Amino acid sequence: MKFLAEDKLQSLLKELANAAQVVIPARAEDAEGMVSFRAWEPGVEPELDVLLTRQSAKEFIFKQCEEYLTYHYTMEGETGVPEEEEEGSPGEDEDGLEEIAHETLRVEARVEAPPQVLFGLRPCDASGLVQIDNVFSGYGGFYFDPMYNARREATTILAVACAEPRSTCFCTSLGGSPSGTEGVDALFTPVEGGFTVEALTDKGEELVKSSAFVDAEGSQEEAAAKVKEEIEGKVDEAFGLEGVRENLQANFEDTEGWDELASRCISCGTCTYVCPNCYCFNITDHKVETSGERVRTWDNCFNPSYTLETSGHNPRASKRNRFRNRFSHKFWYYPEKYDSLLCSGCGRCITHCPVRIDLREVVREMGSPRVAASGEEA
Amino acid sequence: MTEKTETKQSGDTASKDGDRGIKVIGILCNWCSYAGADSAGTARLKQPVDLRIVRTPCTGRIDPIFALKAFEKGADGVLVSGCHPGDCHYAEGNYYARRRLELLDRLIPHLGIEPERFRYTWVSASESKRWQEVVTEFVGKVKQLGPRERRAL
Amino acid sequence: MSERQAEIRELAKAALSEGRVDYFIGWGTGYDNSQIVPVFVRDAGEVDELVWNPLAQHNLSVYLKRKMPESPDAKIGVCVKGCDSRTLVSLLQEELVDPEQIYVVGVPCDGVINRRAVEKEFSGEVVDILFDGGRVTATSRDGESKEFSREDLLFDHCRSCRYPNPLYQDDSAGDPVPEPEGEAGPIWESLEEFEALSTDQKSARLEEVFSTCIRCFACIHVCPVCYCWDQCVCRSRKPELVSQKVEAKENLMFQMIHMFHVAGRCPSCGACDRACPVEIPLYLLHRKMNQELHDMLGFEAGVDVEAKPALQTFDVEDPFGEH
Amino acid sequence: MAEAQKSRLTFAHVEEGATTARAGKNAGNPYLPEVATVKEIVQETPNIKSLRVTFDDAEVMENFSFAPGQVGQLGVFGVGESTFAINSSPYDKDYLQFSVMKAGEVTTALHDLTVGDKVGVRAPMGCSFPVEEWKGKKILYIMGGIGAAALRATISYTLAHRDDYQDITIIYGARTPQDLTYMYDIEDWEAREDVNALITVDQEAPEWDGRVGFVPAVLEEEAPSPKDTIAITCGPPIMIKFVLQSLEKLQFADEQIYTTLEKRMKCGIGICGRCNLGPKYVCVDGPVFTMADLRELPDEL
Repeated sequence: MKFLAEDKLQSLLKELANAAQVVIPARAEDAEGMVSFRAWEPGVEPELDVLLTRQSAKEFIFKQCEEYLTYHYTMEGETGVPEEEEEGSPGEDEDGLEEIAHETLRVEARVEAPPQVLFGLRPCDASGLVQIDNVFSGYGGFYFDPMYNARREATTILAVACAEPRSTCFCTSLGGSPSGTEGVDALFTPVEGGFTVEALTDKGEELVKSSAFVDAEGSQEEAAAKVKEEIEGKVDEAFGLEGVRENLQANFEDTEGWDELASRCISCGTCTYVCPNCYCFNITDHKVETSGERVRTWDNCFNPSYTLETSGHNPRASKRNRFRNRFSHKFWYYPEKYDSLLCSGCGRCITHCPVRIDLREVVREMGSPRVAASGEEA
Repeated sequence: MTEKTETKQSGDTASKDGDRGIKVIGILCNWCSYAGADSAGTARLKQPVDLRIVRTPCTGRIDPIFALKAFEKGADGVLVSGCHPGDCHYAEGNYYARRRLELLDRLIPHLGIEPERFRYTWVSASESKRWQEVVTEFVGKVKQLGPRERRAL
Repeated sequence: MSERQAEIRELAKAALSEGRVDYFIGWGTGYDNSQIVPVFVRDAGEVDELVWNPLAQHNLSVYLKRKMPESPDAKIGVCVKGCDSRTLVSLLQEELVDPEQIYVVGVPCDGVINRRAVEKEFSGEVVDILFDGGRVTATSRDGESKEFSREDLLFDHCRSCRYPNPLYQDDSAGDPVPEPEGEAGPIWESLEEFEALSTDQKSARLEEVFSTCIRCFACIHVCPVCYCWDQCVCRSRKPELVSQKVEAKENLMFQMIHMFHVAGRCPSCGACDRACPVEIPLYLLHRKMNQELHDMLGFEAGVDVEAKPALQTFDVEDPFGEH
Repeated sequence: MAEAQKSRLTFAHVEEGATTARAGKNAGNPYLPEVATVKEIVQETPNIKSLRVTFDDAEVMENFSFAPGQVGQLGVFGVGESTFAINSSPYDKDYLQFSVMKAGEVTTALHDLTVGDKVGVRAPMGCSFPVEEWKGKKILYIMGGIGAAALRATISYTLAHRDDYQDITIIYGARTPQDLTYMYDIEDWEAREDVNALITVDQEAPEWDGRVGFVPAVLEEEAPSPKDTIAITCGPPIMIKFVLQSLEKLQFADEQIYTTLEKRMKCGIGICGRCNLGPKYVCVDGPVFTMADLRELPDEL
């Protein structure tokens, strides 16, 4: 185990920034003072007192908007000299269609993965990335996503153990921990005067070779163990996992129960966008003149066009069905495919929901056997 | 207009080099201002060539968003013109338009766009001379400001 | 305050037990005592879930807009504050809500407080907020307590509120609060700072602010007068007013669609602003728009059920525009 | 499922070609379409065109193969992609055929194409009909309108291996005679002695001397025995609904009934999330399902 003195943090970040983009949680300078992940610059202090950034760090690996393919059409025999057409007569150029018939086309995939270091994310965020990994790197024999994986492989994850969990934290109910190591390359645990640092992967080992680290003393190791134990106890038990998947399946048709839970939902997408695990995306084309790109953007299951079919039919037309899909995906569909849960218990969906829909309540209600008659908790 | 014709025919010389000229979009009602612009052309009245015209059935059809979209797409100026109030082909379309356009006009500077880059006015079919003046003056002002350095919109 | 709460419960109980409504929407306690959430009460025996305190910021008329009622012909009881009642009036003006289908309990209000502002006074999480007259006591999870004056925590729009008493209601939860004295017209404070910027600075500021937008669409979904739902033009591919690309100008363009759509119907209730997970001051934009509408026409949205929204009508003599 | 498959993949695996069903140089990036050229366009009905396309890369064309029932993502760059069944015969090495009904943005763009235009193709995708398992059985195709596109490759396959199957019956209906696709196939089916082709239209029409009546009615009239029979149906939802009722009446078991589904799709490779039916994705776990499969899944079709 290593130790990083508090006053060595800036020099470590500076050193890392020589070879990679370094991303840290930082407080915005404006009045709102929102804490979010952003690129480190000399002098910017990581904000580690605030437990959770507004959004998770997933956008640095699974970008909200990614142009992954470009294309360019050229006309056969085109010289690149634009025709001098008369302008301002939009009604009269209907017959342009035939001219475009025989074009040539150049298509290029774009995979961008500059090296980066994510410092200061919490174990729940790191664990969220592991769940997304399953989906994007072909767990169970599915497909491999080159854009995501390239960025994932180029990223080093330095997590900082939580100091003071919130009441909305429930990582321990999902098998995680405020000092969890899933998906983490090196774990920093705050102790007196700095952090103890455990390298957990090859990338982590590489990191701790830096001269900023010294070997941890026995007392520091003990202190770290104590910190971990203490914070673990501060996370409330939100629900038991046993039977949740089966009960969600059994309660799928309990429309009354789902309606009741969803009644105050306004059907926006905040919960999915702040979630470190949600990964659904949309693909759209954008073309200007003869060139364009194919873009992948975050999507969410509350978006009406997520499932809307061309015929006008929408398999999930109602708010209730969209709502039900989100929780069923996390605790039933995903587990069935990937043998783990699509939730790491950060609680962001609860605290950022404009009407405070509580995931824990939904799981408690619909993840338990429902009494047909009353449906109410005793 | 289909996707394709749009693609092929929006190719303008100006956008392809860095030292571009200015792009001014005119959104005109079919019955008065478009006809006014047409008759100015027929009368061979000299007018700036930087204006690209979008013809709409009536200013009442114009959503303020059309103008903002033009700015977002890189226009340096947007000129909206229709029938004089009281002369609308559809009786009252331009009365509705007047409120919307006035609101837009007042908000334009707060959206980070110089007020001189937007104007709404009325030109009738017979006012080819007035059209010439309006467009010359407007384009002249936009030219003075030069290409817009885009930030937010 | 607790008197009003008792009134709300009484009125809800009567409406539910007499079968005048299928469900009643009010405010209730969320997952802890510092959180107020919208609650749907379906049984007269459960009216004790209803709560009234200065954290009741949600504009519940959002649940009356098109497609939001769970069953289209349900009879709904709903609580509105003064500001909320104005969005309800806007919906009634457009005949988007059938007055026969709703039972409106007006709740006179002397201002709601900004919970985010409270949270920012602590390093830890606030889990309890108590009210005692003008005093607010907030306690964090680690046991730290702080006292505030309610006045200091009010939302901007509450400070300048001119309609503390609902403008549309079937019954009132208690006596009206005193109407504000002084100027007759609306007050537009807090816009000056932005207005004072140069065009260029405004553009830079908008770019900065809108680059944080994550396009979760909470602002439009929580807006009572933004009701196109699945048909919103911002999701359309043809015409494509906003693309899927997430960048400042697209995000601002999306917000402009919202703003112009609600122009003349938005009373600046601030719901969009409060819902925004990245704290974009949307409310200021909407207030600016309303200020201009007021200057143009002396118009205020959502004050008169019989009136038409400003942009859905005209006056031949409108005093602007070239001639 | 083998343990090895359960774990996550890395770039190294992909370079070995472990992940993608797609052939050629673009293996490894399942999002990158192969560029193909439209070689021929067949106007099947007033609103359905069949596009016959070939990959521009000769090696890809040479190595391309698919199983009957599999689909592909066909797209126009600048507009987008949509999922279509590959409906050329699996033995046809000259081209891939997709039939497109004009409905939305992408299909309109596909209809606007002319011979020589470029398209993007990601194929094959999804699972296929278990035509091997069906050997020795009677095959009953029940299709309506554009639904024929999803079964055409399978019909071709079973006809190419005619001796492996017992009776083959094709019930195909459309609203009007003009809406019947693949007239060239129909002529062939009707000419063959070893195929029982029942072609029907919903209403009497001028110059139509064939059968008149809805597909489920024709099915009940024909009353095929469920013994040793596989029924495969595809068509508009309303037709499927009544066909299933008729099959139940005829005492077909759920395991004997196959269908192929469609949903809104984007990635086509089981990642983007939207085409789920409970825990199954139509794009990778489907599009082919038995009725028995579907009964196990949440009803969100």
